[in-house]
Amino acid sequence: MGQFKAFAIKYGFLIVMAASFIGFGLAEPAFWSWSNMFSILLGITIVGILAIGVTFTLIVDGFDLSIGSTAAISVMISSYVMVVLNMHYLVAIAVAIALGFLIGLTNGLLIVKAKIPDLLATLGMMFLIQGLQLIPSAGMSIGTGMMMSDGTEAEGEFARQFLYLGQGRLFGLIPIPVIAFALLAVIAYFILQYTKWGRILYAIGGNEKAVKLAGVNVERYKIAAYVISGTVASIGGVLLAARIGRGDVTSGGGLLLDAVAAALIGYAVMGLKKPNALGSVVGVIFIGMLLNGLTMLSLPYYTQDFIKGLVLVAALIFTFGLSKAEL
Amino acid sequence: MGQFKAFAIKYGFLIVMAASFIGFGLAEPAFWSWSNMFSILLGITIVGILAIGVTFTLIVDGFDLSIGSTAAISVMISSYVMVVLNMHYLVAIAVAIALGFLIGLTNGLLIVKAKIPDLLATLGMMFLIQGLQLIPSAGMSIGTGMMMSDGTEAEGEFARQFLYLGQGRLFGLIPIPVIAFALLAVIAYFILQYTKWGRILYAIGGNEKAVKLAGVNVERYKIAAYVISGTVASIGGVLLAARIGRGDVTSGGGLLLDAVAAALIGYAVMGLKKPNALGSVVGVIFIGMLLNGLTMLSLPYYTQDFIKGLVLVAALIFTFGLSKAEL
Amino acid sequence: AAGLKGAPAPFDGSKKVHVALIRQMTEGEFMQTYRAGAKIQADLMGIDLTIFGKSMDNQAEANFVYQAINMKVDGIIIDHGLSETMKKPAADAIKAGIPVVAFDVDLKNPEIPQIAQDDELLGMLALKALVKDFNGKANVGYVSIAGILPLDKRDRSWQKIKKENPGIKEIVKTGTLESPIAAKNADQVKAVLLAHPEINAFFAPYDELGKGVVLALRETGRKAKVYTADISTQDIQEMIKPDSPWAATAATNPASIGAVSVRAIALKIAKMKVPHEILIPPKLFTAESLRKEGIKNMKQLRAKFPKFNSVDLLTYPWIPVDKKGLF
Amino acid sequence: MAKQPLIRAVGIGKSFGVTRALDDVSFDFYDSEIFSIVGANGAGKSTFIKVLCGYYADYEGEIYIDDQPVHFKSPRDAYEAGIQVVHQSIEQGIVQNMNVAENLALEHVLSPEASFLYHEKAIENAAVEIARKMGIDYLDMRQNIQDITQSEKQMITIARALATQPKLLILDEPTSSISDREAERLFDILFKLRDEGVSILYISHYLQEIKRISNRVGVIRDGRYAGILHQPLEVPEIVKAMVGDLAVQEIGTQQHDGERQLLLELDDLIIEGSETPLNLEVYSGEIVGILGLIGAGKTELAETLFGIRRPLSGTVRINGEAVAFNTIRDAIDHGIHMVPENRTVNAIIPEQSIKNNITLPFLDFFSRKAVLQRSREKEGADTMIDNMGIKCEGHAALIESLSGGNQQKVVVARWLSMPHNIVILDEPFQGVDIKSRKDINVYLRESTRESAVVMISSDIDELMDVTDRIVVMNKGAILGEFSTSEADRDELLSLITQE
Ligand SMILES: Nc1ncnc2c1ncn2[C@@H]1O[C@H](COP(=O)(O)OP(=O)(O)OP(=O)(O)O)[C@@H](O)[C@H]1O
Ligand SMILES: Nc1ncnc2c1ncn2[C@@H]1O[C@H](COP(=O)(O)OP(=O)(O)OP(=O)(O)O)[C@@H](O)[C@H]1O
Ligand SMILES: [Mg+2]
Ligand SMILES: [Mg+2]
Repeated sequence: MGQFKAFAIKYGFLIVMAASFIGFGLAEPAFWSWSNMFSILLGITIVGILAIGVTFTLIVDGFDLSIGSTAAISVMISSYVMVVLNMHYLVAIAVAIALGFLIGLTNGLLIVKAKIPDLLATLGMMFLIQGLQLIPSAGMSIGTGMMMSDGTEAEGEFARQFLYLGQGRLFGLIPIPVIAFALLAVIAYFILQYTKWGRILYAIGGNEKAVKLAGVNVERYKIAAYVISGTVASIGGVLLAARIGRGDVTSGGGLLLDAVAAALIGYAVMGLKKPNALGSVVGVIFIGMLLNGLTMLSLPYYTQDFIKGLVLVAALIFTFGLSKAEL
Repeated sequence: MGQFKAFAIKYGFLIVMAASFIGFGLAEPAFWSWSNMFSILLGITIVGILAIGVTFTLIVDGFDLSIGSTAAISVMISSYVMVVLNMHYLVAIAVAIALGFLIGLTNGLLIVKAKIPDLLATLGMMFLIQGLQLIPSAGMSIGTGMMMSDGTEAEGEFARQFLYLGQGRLFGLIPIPVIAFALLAVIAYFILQYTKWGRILYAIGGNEKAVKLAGVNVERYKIAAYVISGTVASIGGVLLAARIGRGDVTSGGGLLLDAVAAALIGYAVMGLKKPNALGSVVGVIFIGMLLNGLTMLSLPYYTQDFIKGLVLVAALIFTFGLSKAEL
Repeated sequence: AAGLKGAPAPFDGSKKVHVALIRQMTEGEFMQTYRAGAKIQADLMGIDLTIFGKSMDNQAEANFVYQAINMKVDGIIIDHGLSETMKKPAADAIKAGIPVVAFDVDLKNPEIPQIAQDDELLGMLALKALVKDFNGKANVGYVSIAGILPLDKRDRSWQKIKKENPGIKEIVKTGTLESPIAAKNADQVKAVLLAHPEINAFFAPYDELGKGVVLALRETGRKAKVYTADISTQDIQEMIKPDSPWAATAATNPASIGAVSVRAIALKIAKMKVPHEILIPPKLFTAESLRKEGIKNMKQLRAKFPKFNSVDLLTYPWIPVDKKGLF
Repeated sequence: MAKQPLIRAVGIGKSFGVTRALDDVSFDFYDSEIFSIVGANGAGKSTFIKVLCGYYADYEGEIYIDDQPVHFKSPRDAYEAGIQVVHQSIEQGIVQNMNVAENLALEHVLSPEASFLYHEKAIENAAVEIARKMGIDYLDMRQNIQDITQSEKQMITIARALATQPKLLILDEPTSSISDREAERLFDILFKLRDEGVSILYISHYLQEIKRISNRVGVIRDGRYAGILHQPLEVPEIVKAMVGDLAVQEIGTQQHDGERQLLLELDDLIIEGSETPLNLEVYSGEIVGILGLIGAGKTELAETLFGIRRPLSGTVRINGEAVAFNTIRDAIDHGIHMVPENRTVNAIIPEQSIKNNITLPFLDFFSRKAVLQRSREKEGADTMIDNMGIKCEGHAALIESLSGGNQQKVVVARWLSMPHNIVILDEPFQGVDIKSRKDINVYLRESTRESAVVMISSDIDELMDVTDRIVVMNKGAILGEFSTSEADRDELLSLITQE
């Protein structure tokens, strides 16, 4: 009995996921095609990358509300460097990622040095960069041939190689962003699971003071968590820019909540009830699969959010509600 | 020295606020007009009401991510009842508020009984009702004379009295929603500051276990906090519906983050570093004033988010960074 | 101020004229170009133009009107919005003696000139091209969102076309405004394509949605023709690619609408006669015609189609027009 | 006629997953008596109390009050039945965001009968009244609770429980973080309450206390009832009932076979908040005790040696080399290890395994190029579990699932697991049972050859048990040094309490 429960908590989510996978495929065989698998993965890439980043901050018992806008400003700045400043695409990428690094560093310093609560600090940062991203282009989206405020048109354009990062495919099948996502996921999983850094990050989340008294430079680790979150978010932003081929001012919008949702669902994936890289990745794939499958079944688009929420809540009740009795 | 610092922490925010108030007025005398004061207040009403609700959940060390979508579904359902079902506006209000109550209750039960972490439970709920609100009208906005899916036109309309709630003014000057906001703020402040309930809620936030061991039915209070949050959010939604006169599907959008921002800024207002009703209200007024003033000074709209973030971060560093040294 | 030669008061230099442009949406290329047009026209006429906008926040838009009244501006342009929400603030502005013109929102007030792009016609032009290309028989994927006023108007044309052409079938309807719009819509369309291989045409009456469809087609390698509304340099570049699925788009020149809006308010301020209804006619562009004319960007497009480019409505000898040829 | 029990607990059982924490335990409680429960760490004492006070609604067995069966579903039920508890962990009794007055008068603030409106003045008055009984009315009622000391917090939780005039008052290790003087005051009050008819259930690992104040002593062993002892009570008898015959293993004294090396030397060290220079020498192979009341500045000294604080002046020498630590890591690198006081706050990583808790400071040692070598970690952890006799299901068990004493052993094991010069143990025996204490002492003695131990405590007996030398601290100054074998208990006592 207790064993069954333990099994259900540990694998319940994965079983539901497998069941939906089979269900969708039976209802609509095209669901199972390779190309659909990759299109699901491509669809979740950006959110997935952000979810990986936010996992690090969740692990140290923090939170990063600024990831969505960090990705957005990274979209804008890389577009700006290429289109308006007419510079090399590698410069664009470097500038965007450096900016993400800096944002993460600032978050970390605000939280660790100025002792501002994480939610507060990253919320402030979120507004700050949400505003900042609009300034270079005076609030306009940046596209090839964009009209600048002086009425002339911008001369630069999105480099082919840059666009390849978002739109290219390996062997004509595997989208490049998916490869980047997979790489990041593996690295994150490895760090968190197999290195002392991961161990220490989790320990900090458990009892920061005890870790400090064990001789660890806790501040540095916490800052590192935010730096990782910011940097990873900006990588997501670069890929997003490459994917849509445009510095779209609205790009950040839904990313934050979706990424957080994925990371939080991750708590339930293996019944660990704590942030973990595998969970975050599986969580984001689950959402992507669900939306893809439901769209295929022609469920009206306006019922999808509802079903997404329903499945989410059900999974949660299952995982947390079941294990409750054990406390 | 220490005394000066304590003073700065306690009143620093208010001083900055007063300074901006004076500054804006000097730069643009129209800023100081009564009608502008009320237009600032009117602008922040809905967000302010939501911020009051979320303050209750923050106090019990919880979080309610679903307030924005609760307000949104309340907009939709009250419009639906009036326009599509052609029922009395009081019924519409009652249904909307009852729904908000129910959502809050469900959140509370998920968190307290199923032991789902607050962020997780309310995020799920957020998606759920974000989807749910679209279903009655098949994803369409609900307006007087709207075309229904069977090709006929809806017969009901927004009652004049209902619209008065959002658009009317007392003595031709004080907007009705502002009065509602003020009322709710006073009630919340009173409850939190002067009643036993307030103490208990704060105590739960401080040490749930201790309060439980002191014989308090902690579960009931925590559920109550979410019920208050949901109900208050739905009141906000009703006023929003009355204000825009239409069941607009996009209405919930920015409410969540703005309300949370206000409540978090509230931590700093009196240097309390904890959620409090007065702080939330002042926080929301501060944001409103800032945006109003900046617009008057013709700062481009796209720089406003940036400045908002900058001031927020500065205020935070001031409050938290200063007091750090004292620990 | 120097004043304009031969201009009526106050444009004769007797007073610096201050106009508020109050917007519902601030993002997307259409909105940006509209803004650029309005700004240039205002500059040319020595008008001080303050732009108010908070993306898709209807009640904020209403608040901005009151703020503009408090600032005692000389005229107000209301750009999009919900008529239910905006008609009272607009009426209040008129009551306060401030003239108002409206673009794409019906403020139901005889004193407010209504500028509109003919959305029904816009949809109709694109659809007529679709019907012609497919000889009245096509399986159409419809990508749109209900509840957005211009899209609802374009939807009327779609309903009409379906009724008139039994060979035109709506296979499925999707669409989302979640950002990043193009990427999110691409995800949906890819799922739809797998489930409904019979689709051979898409109607996406908003170019941001259309970009999502084109992205999906490119990423899946599927063939179908896409019909949209609106045009921009990026759209053009997408359309003129060899094998581009993007067949045709119907558009007006947003810059010239912006300019017309400013001219209209200026005439109202000068107490001159302005017709109550000002309709901006759209024009259809097919990929074929663009390629044939060798058009690569908006600049060339404007040069090639002067009728499309400059709408010579509300022009007077004393009103300077853009020399750089933006409208 | 025999006296009727006030409360009877019959056949109480409770499991946590596979752990059977309590099994068929029955005790009767009479009015006007102090009944103590003793048992080794993890015996189930706290669990028994939590059943009795309604914290665990889900248990086996029956509870009768005045012969009426009751089943408590929440602390509220027990509270209303007249059962009051001071729990083992102070953190469970203190509400962080309330001030001193509110914490003292918590019941007044929270009870359903409390007036709907919150009267700050009335609460403060009530709080002063409550504080007066315990003699802590010198506290500033409006002070932030975070700003008072651990012992004052403990006094507050006790005062609060006393104030409600319960039928049954339960105290779970109330003296583990208060001074002797405060303990005396507590006992006086307990005696007074007992004479007024209250039934008192008392739990402590200080067997001297038990012997002094109890009317009867109940024993729990491995979750089972193991008898009741009556007066006259003797400590050896209690120990025997608790843990069986303690292996007559001599802890032994200092090994003099090697050459004594001067490991640590304090030379006119002045610590923040004090003006008195401190001088101290610690040699290899010895266990030095630092004795002093709470507030004597012992923890400050330890924290200075461990690189948490910086001294104002003076020199610290390790192996003859002057050192100045900027970080804790510096101290560790110089072979200084420290077991901090208050393990829950300062040492334990909940939700992590025993293994992870032990290896935490030495992950560099257990990894190669940052990649953890788990098998080596496991080996290391297993060795320490063995050496220290930690009662657990293996190194993978979560530390939270251990009893308090065993958690403490894990924390001690953490710092003994690696070679060091000096290990400082700050109040290492809070809540540790006599057997575990002995286990730890034996292990300390065995492992102290090249290295040395500095043990900080406010309990004379603890230090007398194991140390070679006792250094007395009072108000930040070192008042004297005694060889343990020659030390006189009364002299020590008078030194530490001297004003
Ligand atoms: N929440 C829990 N989950 C799992 N096991 C628990 C839990 N609480 C207690 N236990 C186990 O129950 C047993 C009894 O623990 P309890 O805390 O009652 O011991 P105790 O006698 O109070 O010990 P100590 O003197 O160390 O405080 C121990 O084996 C402990 O590991
Ligand atoms: N010499 C002193 N005079 C007055 N207050 C002191 C002195 N030393 C320490 N204190 C204060 O007493 C409190 C307890 O100090 P600390 O924890 O160092 O005492 P301790 O001797 O280690 O006692 P214990 O560890 O037994 O609690 C702290 O608030 C500390 O600032
Ligand atoms: Mg115990
Ligand atoms: Mg101490």
